[in-house]
Amino acid sequence: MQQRLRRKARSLLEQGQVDWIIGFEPGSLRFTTTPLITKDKDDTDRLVVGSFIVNNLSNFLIELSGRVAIVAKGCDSRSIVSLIQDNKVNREDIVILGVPCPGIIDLSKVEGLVARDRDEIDDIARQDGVVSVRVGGQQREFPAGQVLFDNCLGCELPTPKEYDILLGEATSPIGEPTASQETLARLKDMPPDERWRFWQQEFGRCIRCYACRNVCPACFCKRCFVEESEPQWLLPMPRWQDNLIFQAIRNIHVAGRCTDCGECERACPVNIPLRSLTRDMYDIVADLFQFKSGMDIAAAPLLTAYEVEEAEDLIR
Amino acid sequence: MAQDLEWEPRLLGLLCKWCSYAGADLAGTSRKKYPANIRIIKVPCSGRIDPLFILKALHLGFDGVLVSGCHPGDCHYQTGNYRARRRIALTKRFLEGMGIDRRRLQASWVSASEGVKFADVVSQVVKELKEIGPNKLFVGERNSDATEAQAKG
Amino acid sequence: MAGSKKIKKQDLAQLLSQWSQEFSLFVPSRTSGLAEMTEYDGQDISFLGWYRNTIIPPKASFLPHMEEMFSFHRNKQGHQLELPPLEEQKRLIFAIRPCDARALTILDNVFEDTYPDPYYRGRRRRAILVGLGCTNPYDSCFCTSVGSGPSETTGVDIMLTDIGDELVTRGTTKAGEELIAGSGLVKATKADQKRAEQSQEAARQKVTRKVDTRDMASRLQAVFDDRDYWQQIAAKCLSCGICTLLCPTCYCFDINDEGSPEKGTRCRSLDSCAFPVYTKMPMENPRDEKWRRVRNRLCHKYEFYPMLFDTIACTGCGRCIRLCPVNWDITQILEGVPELSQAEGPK
Amino acid sequence: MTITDISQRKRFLAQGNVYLPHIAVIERIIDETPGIRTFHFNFKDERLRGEFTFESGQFGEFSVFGVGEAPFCISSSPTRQDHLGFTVQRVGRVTNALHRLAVGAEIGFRGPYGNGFPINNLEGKNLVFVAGGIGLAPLRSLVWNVIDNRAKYRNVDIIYGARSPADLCFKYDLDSWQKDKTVNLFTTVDKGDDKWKGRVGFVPQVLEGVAPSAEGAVAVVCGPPIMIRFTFPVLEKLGFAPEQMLTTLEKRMKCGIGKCGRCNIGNIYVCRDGPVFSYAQIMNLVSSEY
Repeated sequence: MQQRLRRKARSLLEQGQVDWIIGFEPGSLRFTTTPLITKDKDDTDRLVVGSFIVNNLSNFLIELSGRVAIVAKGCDSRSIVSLIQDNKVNREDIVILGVPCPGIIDLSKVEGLVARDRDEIDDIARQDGVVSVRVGGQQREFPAGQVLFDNCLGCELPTPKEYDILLGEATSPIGEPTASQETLARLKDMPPDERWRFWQQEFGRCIRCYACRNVCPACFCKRCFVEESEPQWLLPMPRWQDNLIFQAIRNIHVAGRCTDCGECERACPVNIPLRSLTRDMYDIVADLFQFKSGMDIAAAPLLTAYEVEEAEDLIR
Repeated sequence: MAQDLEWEPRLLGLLCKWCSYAGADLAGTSRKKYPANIRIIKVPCSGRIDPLFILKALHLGFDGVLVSGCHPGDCHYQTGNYRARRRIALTKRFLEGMGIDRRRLQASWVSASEGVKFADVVSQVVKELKEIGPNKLFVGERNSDATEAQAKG
Repeated sequence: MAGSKKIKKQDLAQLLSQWSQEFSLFVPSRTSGLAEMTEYDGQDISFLGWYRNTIIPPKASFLPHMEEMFSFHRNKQGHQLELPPLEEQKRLIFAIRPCDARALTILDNVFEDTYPDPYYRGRRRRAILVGLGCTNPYDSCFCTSVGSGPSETTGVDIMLTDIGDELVTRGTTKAGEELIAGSGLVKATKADQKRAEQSQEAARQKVTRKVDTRDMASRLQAVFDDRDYWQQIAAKCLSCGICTLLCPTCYCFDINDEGSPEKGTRCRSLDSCAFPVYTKMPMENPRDEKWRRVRNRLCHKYEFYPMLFDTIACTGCGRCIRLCPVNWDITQILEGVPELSQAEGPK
Repeated sequence: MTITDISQRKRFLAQGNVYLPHIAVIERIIDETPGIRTFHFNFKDERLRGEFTFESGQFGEFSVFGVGEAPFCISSSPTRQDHLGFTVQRVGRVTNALHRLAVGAEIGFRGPYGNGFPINNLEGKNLVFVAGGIGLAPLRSLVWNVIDNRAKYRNVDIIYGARSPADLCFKYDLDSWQKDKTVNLFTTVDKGDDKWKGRVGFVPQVLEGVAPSAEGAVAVVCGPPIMIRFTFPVLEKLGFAPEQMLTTLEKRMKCGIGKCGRCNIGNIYVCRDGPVFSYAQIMNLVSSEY
């Protein structure tokens, strides 16, 4: 798949079909990849795919001008579709290089399981449903369901539906939706007061680095409400109240665009379980409006559309 | 405890100027009695309401927020209230998921001629807010100052 | 310099309890997977097992993410200002890593310069830093490339070296020596000291990430105006604040009022040069473009700050590399800054 | 880069804390244009009233409590100690709040900060002041300073312009400078109206027409960035060397004392090392982000 990707990317650039390639190249740390954004055909030799291509690259589409070929996993393709629905990018300007994805390995889970940091692990290899981890000469095996990102476990679209070139065979979902939302389920069981205290505590840690917002392909506003100064809705300093409101409103603003790709939670340096919010919103949107973000390129964006009769029971 | 007995909920009404605001006016001019707990902000359309307004109101210490617009099909701008409905519905559910009592965010359709309905809605909402008690969601460490000041004002 | 002493790891809890009588004592702790320095609870020294470094740098003890500068209220006489109460107890930061301790000396330059900063200085001057040399540096650490190392003592009052079951302690300042002298530790033997040296050397060898920082200021200056170069470097940056807010040497801050004219506080909070609003003025913004911000961050550390204080404002802790959501690796970027041609020469 | 005596600047710290403002009272409010106001203020602390000094071109951090702080240059002249003044265009959060204040309201003030104009170096020189819009605020301080010590300086030309007659600031100053036979004032607007009988044209063009001699002269330029960019080349054409051109830069200076980081141009902090720079200095800055 990797070879095919490199050949394809090179020829797209060579033939002038695209101006940019967005993909992954090996990262500077063990088991990491990093976004490769290039115009140079020789760079395409560094393109990789695999179990560690974490980033949702669709984020970079709106920054580039010209035609762009982009490597997209299933979830990324949904974000791209969502951007197209919102008229942030033109379908004609993008070449989607679809990558069927059986799930991405969550290094923090592996680290937890073997009680070692990433750089102390010698090797991580995946063979279908089993991930073997070699630490200090010892080989340990884990079912994929234990080491993949939570959002991958509940993945609804492992193989992109919208693509120009599909690199590889379609793959089926992991299908462990319950495991994908354990924190959320735990929260749902709490009384509301306790839930609120939970979030109060979690957002007490927030340092307002805005990584959650900046990695998010659905957060594309040129100017975020949190940066408005007249009126100043929120203080620009990390009080838990302001942190919480920021995140709640961010989630509401991206409702119907958020594909539950999990990037916000992954990027958070202080481990706030943000996916429990995004997932909740995702489910609410599906439940109330039977809408799934980025699944149907012909659908109108959730918050610009309506049905004459819906959600009436919430209104007096 | 004496304070608790005296406590009266503070409700923020975000009312569409084409219907509910006029409805509130009508309730007033026709001397229909309803609780004085509501403070009203006139908005050009219920579709103008960013959920941010709602959370900010709770942050400032309001005990509840009532969003009110035109009945489905009657929007002055054709579709504003339909869009508002989507937004309000998912905001209500989402905030509930975070631990905010669903009764703190209320929505209604009140036309310009429904002064009676407006009074009823406000009475109902205030009654519910009394049941759940004061909003202490954002009280705690520092920001409480702002909330206190608001509560006094 | 007095001779080294040592302490058994199993006796450490006792020593810390003793110290916590005199100091408000901070040790590494981990909650929800977030490692930071928190107040010692009187018993938990499990960090000796897992601690490599914290995510929140110890600078937060001196330059917190947010702090109250003063409060104000209005009465009949007008506005009254009130400074927050001074902390009575001295602070002791235990097991600070050499990179982070040295980073504080970099902050000192800024906060002591011209107009001394009363808040930072107040806390800093009343603190004791007990360093713990690294034995297991991360693969993202590059301290040895920026004039530091895993057992560097700049900034610390006491340096600890892990030799297995015991910690060899050495006072590196007068305050540190006095504290050790009063703590009833036993003398380290020649053999202990030998083992400490070996441990330090071994750690040094483990720092494998290298970057050549010679002539870096001149090299950066030479490419400074090459817009294409910076655009390429900045391409994958997300403009989030992780690398700056969690950098032990970044100090940029913002000042904001909270409350109302009647009653409120003026607060300082950390800010980041990665944010467009950081430099935004009502009419224009000198660093609206991402590449300008990325350039400023890198050049501030490796060109501008050295021009002012003659040292690189980076201690190689590697946090920005480990925590970056897109793996924007400062060492790779530095490696890639073009060498000076013969003609240009070091300036 | 010359930094004027810092210890002199540090004299006015409240309680020794550099971030603690002095409380000052608004004594007078003058509407300059629909969006620009000048505030006269004085300190509540009697002693400070007597002792406070500053130099033309220096700035302060002014605050509205509960809203925030922002930097403004002091627009009054150190030679006229009866009041202190600053001039504010309504553009953001703090400036809006300032515009809502009435006489008698209290504000916070920290300062003075920055280097100010090198007034001693101007002695014995021909002076050319070039200003646009609210850019006259810092220059006005210097102009009055010069007029009050008129014998120390030679020829004085003032070229001032604004977008329209309504946008001209300090009209009362313009009137008195017009009458003052010891200075030459050239006022211009980009676009006139029915009543306007004066010059019409952009400031750099008017400057070119006035064509002051560069011989033994110093030009002091302040205005919107676009005006500054077009003015320097005109001055160069007139024979001014970069050392003979001064300007003051505007940045988002939050702390005012070179710590918060955001006003840097390369290794220079505009708040601490400026805001007054010669064009020669600006040309040598590491970065072109000014």
